[in-house]
Amino acid sequence: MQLQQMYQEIILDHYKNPHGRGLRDPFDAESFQVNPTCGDEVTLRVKLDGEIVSDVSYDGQGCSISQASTSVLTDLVVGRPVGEAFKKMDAFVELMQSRGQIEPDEDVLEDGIAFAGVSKYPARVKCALLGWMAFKDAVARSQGAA
Amino acid sequence: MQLQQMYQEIILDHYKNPHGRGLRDPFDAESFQVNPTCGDEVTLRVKLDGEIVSDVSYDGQGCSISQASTSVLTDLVVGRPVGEAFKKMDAFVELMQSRGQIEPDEDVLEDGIAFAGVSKYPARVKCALLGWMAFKDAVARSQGAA
Amino acid sequence: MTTTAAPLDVTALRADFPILSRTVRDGKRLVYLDSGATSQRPTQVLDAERAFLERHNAAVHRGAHQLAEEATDEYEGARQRIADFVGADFGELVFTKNATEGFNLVAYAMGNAATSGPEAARFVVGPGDEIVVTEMEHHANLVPWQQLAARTGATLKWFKLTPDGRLDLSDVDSVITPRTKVVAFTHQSNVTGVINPVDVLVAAARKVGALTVLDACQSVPHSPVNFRKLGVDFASFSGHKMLGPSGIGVLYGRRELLEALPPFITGGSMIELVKMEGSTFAPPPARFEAGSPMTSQAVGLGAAVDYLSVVGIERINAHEHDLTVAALEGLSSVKGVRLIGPSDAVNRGGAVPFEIEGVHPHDAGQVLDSLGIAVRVGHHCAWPLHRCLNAQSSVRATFYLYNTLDEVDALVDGVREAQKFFGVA
Amino acid sequence: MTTTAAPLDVTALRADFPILSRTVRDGKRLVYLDSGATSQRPTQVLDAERAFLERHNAAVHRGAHQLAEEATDEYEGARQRIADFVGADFGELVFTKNATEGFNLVAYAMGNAATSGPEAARFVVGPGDEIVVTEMEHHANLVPWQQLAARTGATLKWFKLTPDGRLDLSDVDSVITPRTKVVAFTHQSNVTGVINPVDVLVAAARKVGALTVLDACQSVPHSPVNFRKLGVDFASFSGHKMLGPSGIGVLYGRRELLEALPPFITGGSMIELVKMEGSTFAPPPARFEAGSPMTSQAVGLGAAVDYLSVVGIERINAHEHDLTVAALEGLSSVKGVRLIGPSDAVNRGGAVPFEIEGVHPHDAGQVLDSLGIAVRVGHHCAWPLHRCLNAQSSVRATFYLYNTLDEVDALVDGVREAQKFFGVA
Ligand SMILES: Cc1ncc(COP(=O)(O)O)c(C=O)c1O
Ligand SMILES: Cc1ncc(COP(=O)(O)O)c(C=O)c1O
Repeated sequence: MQLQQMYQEIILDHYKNPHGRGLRDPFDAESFQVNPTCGDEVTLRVKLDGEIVSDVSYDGQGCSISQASTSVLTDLVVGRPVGEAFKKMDAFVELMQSRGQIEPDEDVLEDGIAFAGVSKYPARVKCALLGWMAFKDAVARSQGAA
Repeated sequence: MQLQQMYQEIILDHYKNPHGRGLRDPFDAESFQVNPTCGDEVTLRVKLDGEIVSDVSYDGQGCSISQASTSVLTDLVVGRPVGEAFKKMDAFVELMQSRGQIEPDEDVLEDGIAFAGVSKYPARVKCALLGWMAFKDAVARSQGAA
Repeated sequence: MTTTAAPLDVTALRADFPILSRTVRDGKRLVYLDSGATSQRPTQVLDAERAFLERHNAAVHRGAHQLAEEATDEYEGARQRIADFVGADFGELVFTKNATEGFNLVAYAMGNAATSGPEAARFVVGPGDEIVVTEMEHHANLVPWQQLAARTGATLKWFKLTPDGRLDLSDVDSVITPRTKVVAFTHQSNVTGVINPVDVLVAAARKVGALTVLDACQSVPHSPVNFRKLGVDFASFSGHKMLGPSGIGVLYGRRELLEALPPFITGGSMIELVKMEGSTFAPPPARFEAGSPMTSQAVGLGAAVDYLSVVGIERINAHEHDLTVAALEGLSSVKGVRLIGPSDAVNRGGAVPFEIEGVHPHDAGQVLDSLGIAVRVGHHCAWPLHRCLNAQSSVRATFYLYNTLDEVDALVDGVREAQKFFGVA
Repeated sequence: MTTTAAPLDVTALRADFPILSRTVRDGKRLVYLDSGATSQRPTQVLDAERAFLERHNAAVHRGAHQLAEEATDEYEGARQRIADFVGADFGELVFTKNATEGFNLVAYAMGNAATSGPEAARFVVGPGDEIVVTEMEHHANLVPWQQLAARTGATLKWFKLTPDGRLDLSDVDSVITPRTKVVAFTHQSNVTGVINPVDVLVAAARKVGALTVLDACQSVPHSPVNFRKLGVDFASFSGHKMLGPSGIGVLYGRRELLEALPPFITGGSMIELVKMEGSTFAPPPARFEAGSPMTSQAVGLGAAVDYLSVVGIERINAHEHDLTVAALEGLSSVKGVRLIGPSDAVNRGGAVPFEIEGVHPHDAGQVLDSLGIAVRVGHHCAWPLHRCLNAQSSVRATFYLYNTLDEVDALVDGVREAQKFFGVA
């Protein structure tokens, strides 16, 4: 069954045991993003410590893909400088838009490489990017506010 | 050539020597009608004498079909009671919408029977009816005004 | 229209739909349960459109040459057959690009009434006036009214839903009042299949002199509909949901209303006289069909209506009812499945939405897709309805004449498969 | 796009167009000189649309199943190819039902700006503001602006024509002033073929901060057009005039403008969030594509653009130029024929309108039709232009890649025939 290709164990693990879930204080900015086709939504908060992403907390309703990718996101960006976090985001976005044509770099994306299979399903790419869009927006807001 | 079927001699005669053409006073009501596809237009005046259509005068720009049918119209209605004129109109409209399937009654339509061939060309039906629509409208106006 | 009670010969019908014999996802046979979103097209419709394009294509209403005559005849002939199919007169049908345009046409034309002549006065809306919709509406029959209200200062009001997803009509007179100018509502919900009591709403609207606008997108393709008998003022539906082409919809308007309604989209073919200083407009339906129309699409929709008539719309309706009953039964037998909307098939068309505990609709849809089963997941352009029924989104199966009981079984099996895959059963 | 100078192999091309081999009026071969109204479709376009419908048809952007994915890919892939064809980015093209809808979209969206957010402020028009058009416009790019002016209290102004039918640009600055909000004008006249100096008008509009709206209906099908290079803000054209399906048009808008422009038609697929109390909208192009789109038609238009690219749009343009020169020469050699518009082929596309002294255009068209020659008669949705050029109406021949010099000869012979029939020669 092709399904396993998409729903890698790693994804299902993050889905069942999401990292960093729940909205926390303090935070610098919050972003609410919604996927207009399916109604999935995420509210995501960012706390910056100078250039460092010191916390990402989130809540929302969504499918396994959107929930797992947001969980992976927290692993990838928390504790890292914003610039590095954005590089990871770019790599993840590129992977998701690759239609399975890119070999992801585990050094950069860690558990994120599990989403390579998802990129073959264009309708799910938006799911995988939902949390990342919120992250991008929240960072922009916190920097705009700063 | 099919063309002769449509452009009967009678039609071409009326086109070249239209009856009753030119706008005349006195009149009870006037109607301006236009064919929006080709821009053809007619201004038509009606003078009623009680129930009798005592004069129809008109001017306009149009193709042979619209000009000839308005000329035939004056022959058919002037001097007749409105009711009879409208019966002739109904017969003419029915003929024009018949797609060549009706055998016209010469007693009723006189020269109007020459338009039987035109009814096979749906795009020209509006041309043939332009003057008649003006007549109908002008009579309605003159009666509304009375 | 055939009224014989003989059941459909679905196997024979399916042969008319080329796409149904294709496979998906590594050789799975296609189980297409997404006709509520868009239907598939029979060869008869494809052939009719192609024959038109290979033989008669030309600009309609504009040329004096033979092709133009033939094209006009085909285009207007289709209008006549479609009018017959829905109980309307020839001049009461306007071709639009989809049903959505139809609702917008009425809403914008009403907005234009304020700057039009006195015959349009009955359509004017403004502060103090009320526009009534329902929480069950597809966004297509909701957002245009929100926007009209926002543009004109009118107030939007709505009927709420009962917990099982029917219209709460317990207090009609407090919703539809003498201030109401329009009541816009759906004939049949695209999510739950719920069929609304058109008579009740039309009567209430008439009592206060309000216009009615019916969303007939999900009723016309699946059941015998006669707009004249229903007594609605306007109605809109789409070709692509009834075996016809995409890119064509139909707006019905009572003759007297269309005659007084100001234009919406303006341009060629809808005018009477054009001067630089201003223009006057043609009578309906031309007034509402600016620009080159959906010619071959009208011809295709005419062929679709012919096809539905030959098969028999009552028989199609009965067949879909059987499938709906089977789906409701099958799905409610699966532990962890929550049906959204009514749990029975009374006053309900062939749409069955549901949730699976512990499996997000998008994930459920993915598992079904991997089995070749095409359903829709999400809010199906009816977000407020989902909120009312406490669902963030849903999985929706919809049926049409070409679906079979086998396919319903495949759906139910697929749901169990999804539960297994996500470890919730 | 092929840029080779080799002439077209018209005989080979014609074989791609099934309708061209039919006969009309008792066995006359069809001479189709009405492509300015609508073009014919090659088998390649018909096949592409049919293949889509038989294999991939589904609701786009809405489903998570394989067909929906494939349909979305085909639909958006077509958008990309069409964007490449006209020098635009993917997100700058909106699919409409025809070019007419495109002009209305911009005009209505500007009208909606008054009740939209601050980012839409640049689009607001009202009393004191001016909207500029030309006397050469097709009604599609004239009436919507008249209506916008009437709705908002803005003033409509226009460029006049010179006696030979070109834009009178002798006093641009008195027409386009700091009060001007929009300048809407055609790239190429559908009546006279006159090509307007886009650069002059764009420069004048930019100087005063006015938006430009280009009618590209007659340029995109017949010549290489690059909207980015032209520097216009918006442009609209139709599929059916460029070998594509009816029922689809394209609106181009500069990204930055589309992003700020309020929606026009509202409903499903163009929203971000919908609550009963109000809604928010998706980014472009989705914001402007409410409802189920013209899916198979977009695919067909994509195939049309492929076809034009393979043949080579410059070669098509050169071929049409030759036909135009021949027609102008042939017709002016006939005594009693008056050419309308320029008598030469400089800055002019393949449209040749004329009058025959003593033979009304409708009658002339009828004679030509009886010979199998399809032309258009009337005002061709450009009534003001005809008034300016002292013609009540005209006979118009228009050319496309599949027309031949033989057909031009047939036209000229037909004109003589008409004179003979009506006894004026
Ligand atoms: C110059 C021009 N503008 C606008 C239009 C309108 O295009 P459509 O009727 O496809 O909307 C046409 C064709 O009819 C045209 O030739
Ligand atoms: C009930 C209902 N109303 C309106 C629509 C909108 O129809 P369309 O998208 O064809 O305009 C649909 C389908 O999407 C529908 O199911």
